[in-house]
Amino acid sequence: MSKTAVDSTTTLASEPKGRTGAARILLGRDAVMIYLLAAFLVFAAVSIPRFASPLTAGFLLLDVIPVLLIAMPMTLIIITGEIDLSVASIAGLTSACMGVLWAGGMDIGLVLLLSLLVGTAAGVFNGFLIAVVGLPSLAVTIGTLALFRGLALVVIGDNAVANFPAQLTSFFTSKLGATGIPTVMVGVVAVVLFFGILLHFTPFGRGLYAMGFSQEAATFVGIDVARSKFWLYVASGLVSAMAGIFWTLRYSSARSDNASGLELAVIAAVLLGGVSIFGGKGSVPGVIAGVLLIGTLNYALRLGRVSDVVLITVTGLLLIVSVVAPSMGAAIRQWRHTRRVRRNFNHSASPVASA
Amino acid sequence: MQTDPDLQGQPPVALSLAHAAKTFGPVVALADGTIEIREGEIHALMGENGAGKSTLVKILAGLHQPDSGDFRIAGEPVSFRNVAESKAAGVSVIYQEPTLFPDLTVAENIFVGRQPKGRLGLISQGEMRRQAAALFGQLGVAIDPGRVAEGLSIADQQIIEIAKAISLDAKVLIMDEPTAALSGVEVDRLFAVARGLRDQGTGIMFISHRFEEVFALCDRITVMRDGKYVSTHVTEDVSVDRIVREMVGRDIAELFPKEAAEIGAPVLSVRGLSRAGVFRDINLEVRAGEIVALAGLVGAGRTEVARAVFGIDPYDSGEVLFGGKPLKGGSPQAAIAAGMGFVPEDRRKQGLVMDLSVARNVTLTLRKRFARAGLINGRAELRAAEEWSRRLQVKAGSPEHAVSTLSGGNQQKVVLAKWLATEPRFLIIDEPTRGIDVGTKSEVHRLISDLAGRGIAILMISSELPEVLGMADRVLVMREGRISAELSREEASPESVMHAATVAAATN
Amino acid sequence: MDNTNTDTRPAGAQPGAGRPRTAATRKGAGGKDALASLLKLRELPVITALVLLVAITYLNNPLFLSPQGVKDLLLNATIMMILAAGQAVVIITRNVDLSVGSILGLVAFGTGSIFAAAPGMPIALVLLIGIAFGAVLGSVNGLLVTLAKVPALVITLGTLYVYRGLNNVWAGGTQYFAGDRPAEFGALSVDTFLGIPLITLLAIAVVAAVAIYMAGTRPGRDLYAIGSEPDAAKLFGLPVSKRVFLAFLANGALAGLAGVLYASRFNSVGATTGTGMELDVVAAAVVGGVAIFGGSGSVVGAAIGAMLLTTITSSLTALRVDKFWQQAIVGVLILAAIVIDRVASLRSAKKLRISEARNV
Amino acid sequence: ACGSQESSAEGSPAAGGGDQSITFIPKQLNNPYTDVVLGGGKAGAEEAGFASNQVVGPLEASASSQVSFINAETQAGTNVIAVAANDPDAVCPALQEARTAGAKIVAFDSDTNPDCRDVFINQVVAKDVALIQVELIAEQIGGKGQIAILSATANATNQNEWIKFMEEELKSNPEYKDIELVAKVYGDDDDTKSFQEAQGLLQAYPDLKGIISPTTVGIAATARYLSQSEYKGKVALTGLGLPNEMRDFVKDGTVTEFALWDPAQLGYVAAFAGKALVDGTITGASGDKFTAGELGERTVGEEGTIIVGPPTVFNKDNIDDYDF
Ligand SMILES: Nc1ncnc2c1ncn2[C@@H]1O[C@H](COP(=O)(O)OP(=O)(O)OP(=O)(O)O)[C@@H](O)[C@H]1O
Ligand SMILES: Nc1ncnc2c1ncn2[C@@H]1O[C@H](COP(=O)(O)OP(=O)(O)OP(=O)(O)O)[C@@H](O)[C@H]1O
Ligand SMILES: [Mg+2]
Ligand SMILES: [Mg+2]
Repeated sequence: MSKTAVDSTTTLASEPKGRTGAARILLGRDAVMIYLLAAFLVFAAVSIPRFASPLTAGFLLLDVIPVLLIAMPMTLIIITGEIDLSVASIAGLTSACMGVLWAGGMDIGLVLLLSLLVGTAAGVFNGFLIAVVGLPSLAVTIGTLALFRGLALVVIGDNAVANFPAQLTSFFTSKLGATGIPTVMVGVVAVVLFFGILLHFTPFGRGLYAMGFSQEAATFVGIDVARSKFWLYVASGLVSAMAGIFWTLRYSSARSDNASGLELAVIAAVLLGGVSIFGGKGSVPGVIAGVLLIGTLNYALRLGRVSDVVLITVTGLLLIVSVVAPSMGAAIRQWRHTRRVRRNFNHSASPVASA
Repeated sequence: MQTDPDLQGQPPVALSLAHAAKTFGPVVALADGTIEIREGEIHALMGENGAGKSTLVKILAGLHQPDSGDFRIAGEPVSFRNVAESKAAGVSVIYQEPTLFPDLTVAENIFVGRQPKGRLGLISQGEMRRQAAALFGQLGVAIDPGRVAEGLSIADQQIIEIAKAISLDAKVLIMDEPTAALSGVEVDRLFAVARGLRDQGTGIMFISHRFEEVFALCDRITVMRDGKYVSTHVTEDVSVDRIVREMVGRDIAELFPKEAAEIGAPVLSVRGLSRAGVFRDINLEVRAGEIVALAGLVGAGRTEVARAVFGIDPYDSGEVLFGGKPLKGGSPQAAIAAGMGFVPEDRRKQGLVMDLSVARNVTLTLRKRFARAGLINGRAELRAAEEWSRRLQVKAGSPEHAVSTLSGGNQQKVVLAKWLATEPRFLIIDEPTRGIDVGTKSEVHRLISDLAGRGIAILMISSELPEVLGMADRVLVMREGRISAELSREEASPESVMHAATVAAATN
Repeated sequence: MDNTNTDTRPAGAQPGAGRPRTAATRKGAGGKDALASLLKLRELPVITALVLLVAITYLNNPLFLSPQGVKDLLLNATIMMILAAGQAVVIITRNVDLSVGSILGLVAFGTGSIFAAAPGMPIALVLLIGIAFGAVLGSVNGLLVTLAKVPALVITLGTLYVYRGLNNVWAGGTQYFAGDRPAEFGALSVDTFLGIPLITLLAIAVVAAVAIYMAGTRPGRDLYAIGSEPDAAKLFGLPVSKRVFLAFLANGALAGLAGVLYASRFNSVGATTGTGMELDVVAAAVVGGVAIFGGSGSVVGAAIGAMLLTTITSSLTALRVDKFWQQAIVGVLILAAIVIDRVASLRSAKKLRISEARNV
Repeated sequence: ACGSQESSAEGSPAAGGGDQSITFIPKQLNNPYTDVVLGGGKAGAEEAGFASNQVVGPLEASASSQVSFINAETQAGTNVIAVAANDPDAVCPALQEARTAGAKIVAFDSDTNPDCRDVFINQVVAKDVALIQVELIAEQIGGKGQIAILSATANATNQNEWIKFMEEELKSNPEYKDIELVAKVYGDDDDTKSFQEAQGLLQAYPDLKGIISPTTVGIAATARYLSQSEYKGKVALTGLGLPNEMRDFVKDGTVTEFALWDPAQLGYVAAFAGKALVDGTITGASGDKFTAGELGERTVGEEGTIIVGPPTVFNKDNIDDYDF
């Protein structure tokens, strides 16, 4: 490497003079979500009786934990331009396995470990079909959505297992002192930090954005597209298993239908959080804001005894507006540009013709 | 063009475009697009790569709306909002890139939107296939009209495009490099068909880089350069040399200053590289400080060779030696680790991640290098990005701006910066100045020359003759997947390169 | 004739030196090809699976194909068939509609409301109203997708929620029961003609009409072209937005029809009718050979896919197989459908490459 | 704050209720049976003197879906939470938390784990419900043949208890020795699913003589299927159903007899039990007594269970006398 043009040490030693890009971050799509969340929190605290209380934090967080957990790998997967619809089924399968293993008299530690392994194996299966065989993720995970849920039914049938160790189940609903924050949030925050750092501060994460925009460009800079995707699905399986375990122990009920339908809620939250379904765009803070916004809305409405009906309608509208608004803006700009150009064109047409 | 006295009193003008302009953001694709096609003539449009021919075609097709200009069909001013309108006005286009529907049958590809109807007003597959077969008969080819288009060779795709266009019975038929992928027999048949159409009064516009074709077929020739109209000639009255001069229009040596550099030991040796159906028995060597140009017509397989060398595509046989050691095939990671870089031809799709910032793009190749304990040091990253942008004089508002906001030339500099930052020993540069304006072009050339001066071995793929002749120490010419000639800087001339690129006899 | 020829590319460029292009490498349409094209039929795997499933079940439990058994099988498939046909139209254009379950629910409840308000309303009119209502809901999807140019997956996920919400707002706790509707309306899903229930006949007619439209008319073929290569479609001058909009509208109309038939067949319609159907419908289309990325597959295939999925349920029960296996089997079927599709396309790609190479 | 107009007019004995509140959380909103129960609950709450009564609940009856509603009620400081549990265990931690915060828990219709509530308002003695259904089916099939059960969800506490009693009775009572219970299937209280389960049963068991469906959604869906099929009049159907939903099927001969208590009374008693708990009149201990409005005095039985009343059997002759 002696003959190369540049001495990298001098390059790296030179003083940074660039902008931090603060403005870009402050006005970005994720930031809007965060402002929206903050605004709604303030509104709820002022207008909904008893909202501003530590109890809220506890209950609300317990409610959003499964979505928040699964949203993390989902964010990364959608950023690469793929999707995973099987997450809730993996959680259900994990729950079913937990129930059967525990009812079978296995040590709880081992039960938890095996359950995580089951989820991971499900992720490996997805990853193999999508990254290695190269099948479309939407179709594959619709298939595994049914398959994993089906396996959950095969494993545990219509039974429910409820007699998990009391210390364990109460740990899962316990709070950190008087803060009202659930103890398990420590673990959740660790997972969130892991994925946040992975996405935003590691070479791997950089690669994911590049892949999302253009797989070809990513290949050209030496990113192993298939391998990255494979690991994302494995991670998704593992985290879905965690969510399944949380679900089981929080409700102290292992059933095959646990967490069913959660996949669409997760995807809605992730998209609302500013992740583009086309891939390439999105951030973990934005997604956290998206998840919390839906969660808070949900909780505030329940506290205000407003029906869930309103909630699902609002969620749907938010989702539509969040994608339609930006492209409507672009479409209007484009239309005005075209109109202007056409006017110019017609204008200039006559003099040229006469020349 | 209206000034040509020979054509006074000739058949009426079928289509005319005057002083059309079209810009894409900072890129001026067309500054003064002017052409006039008469009924019953075949009119060639010639110009270098990037001269704006295809852009002009797309305006005629209604695909692009010009920013200004006068566009008439049969004397009436028109302004098409979309392709359907131009079609309705009798303009039929064969695009440079085939645009087939892979899942539809060949026959259906030809007749989409106007399939023949049978009983009950339903599409008659049989009739459609019969008509398609008849068209193929006219063109003298035997493609099964019932098969799907998926997997057809480029040549067959092109033939289907031609069949599609002539079946439209258009008043004006525009063909953008229809022959680029065709064999001699097919070209001859196409010409016969084109002459037949001309004799029926159709106005035909024909784009090709091959002089012998243009001179054999066309009645008039219009030349474009750098997005501007240059001249129109009656074919009989003009020579190839004159056209070449008008197309290039500048002194090659002045524009592309390759500085002499010390040529060192071989960095890359490729031996007997073959990939079935793509390229065959490629041998080449690039030395430190040397610029080797890979010339040839579009479609000759140059890019494919480069992709295989870099590990993007696999190859069937042969080997790649890098610094004397064999390089693992099929792995860009290995190539990068060894010290290779690749500036691809398609900047937007392959070279850059358009929506990411300049800084991110520059450091994309360096992801691992800035990681401390697995985490990227953002400041060091930004610093490096700025340093490299500065060295290459990238003009960007801020390194945080999306690279899509930059002009083509500056984007290309970002791609170069990205690879230079990896401190490569060998760089493949595919079409270094495609879509770059003339001013920035010479800057990019200076840069490449500079790199060679510092001992980097460079393999440059270029379809622009002046660029090849001006920059290269050695020119390898490819034709149909093989290297057909190796020319030293002294031997290389427009004639010798073109000859090797087009004429079969030159090889063996 | 291997690679002994001078060049390795399919595309010769030199004038004069033509490469032989024998008719042998390109098959013309012939008699033997009828069988070949039957074997290449995308729907073949799903048809085979359906036939096998029915045969095996019948051998084990002859009651499965008793008149009542057949009637039940057909009735079960009816609604899903219509939905899958509609979904196929949308997927063929490289889009997807996740809101069909919600549309069905709204229309089904609307049907209940109509009969509650005007018990004497002619059934044909109710059908038309239901279809129109569905079409309106579908066209909202279509408008958002084509005007705002945002991916259908997101938009229809949004309308999935919004429509469900509207249904809840509208219905609240109200449910309409079979008894609230005229007996003739319910009889549609009881009475048979030649052993086939009337609503199934209606569904078959509709699926056939849609299939003919897709296969035999220009706009229908445009949908395939658009899904196959949207950029080329634009270059070619096809009215892409208009067609895609119509595909969503048609899908909505079909979901509307399914909603009315739902009300005829089942006991109650209310706020939750049709919940969670969306992925089943997409799965049915995929199993039926409709490529998830558009361009290929057929409405008939999707309908048969729907039939297969609904038949599995009955079949497993009739075989007294542990019904817990049912969903897992559905999952395996979907995956098998995708893998078969991929293997087939890889095989044909390889075959083509070899034939091209021989050509050189 | 004080009670609504009607409740003061009724002159409820516990008029000093102040700002006490009760919230009902049914298994699922928009279920006709539930609506009748809640109608009674509302009336009861007003009469008992609650300042506010609310109904909240999930749109789908899954095990975990009730928890966040319980949480919200806990935080809202609701005095009495009346819940019909989808899953006896899943709601437990949340109910415990609510109790810690001072709420009284009344389970109704479907019990929770007994540790997690103060009292459970049961329709009838579980065994009676089971017996009457077995009796009805035995009568309708002439005392012999195969029967099957089509239930709600596999975890529904109430249904499972009845099924357990039915099985025991079929086994132990010599009168039923010729009756064979061949299958138990679950329609999840979903119309479509129940419909298809019924259909599957008949196909899988060609000799089936009768079906018991101890859930209102299930019996209506099964009746709908039978009435449309060749099995109409050949396969007997009984269970628990709402007269309004079953009227047509009884009249057209699909169903001869079925049973149910008055669901409104369930809600009504639940409201008064809640009031008694808040006032301290009862603690939920066995033997506690309170007055349930116009229904008179009720006694808390074993495990905090309060029985509402005997089931009614509906048939062609009396069904028009009822409207719920
Ligand atoms: N075996 C093949 N069958 C069909 N098409 C092929 C085959 N091999 C190459 N092509 C196509 O031929 C075209 C030209 O190939 P390639 O890009 O290598 O040429 P090039 O000389 O680099 O030209 P360019 O100037 O476009 O870079 C490409 O579109 C490629 O996909
Ligand atoms: N959509 C676009 N966006 C930006 N730049 C464009 C676009 N289309 C064309 N250009 C640029 O406009 C210029 C003219 O391109 P055009 O394709 O018309 O050249 P051409 O004469 O057809 O060349 P060739 O002989 O290579 O086909 C090029 O610099 C090209 O990069
Ligand atoms: Mg061009
Ligand atoms: Mg190339």
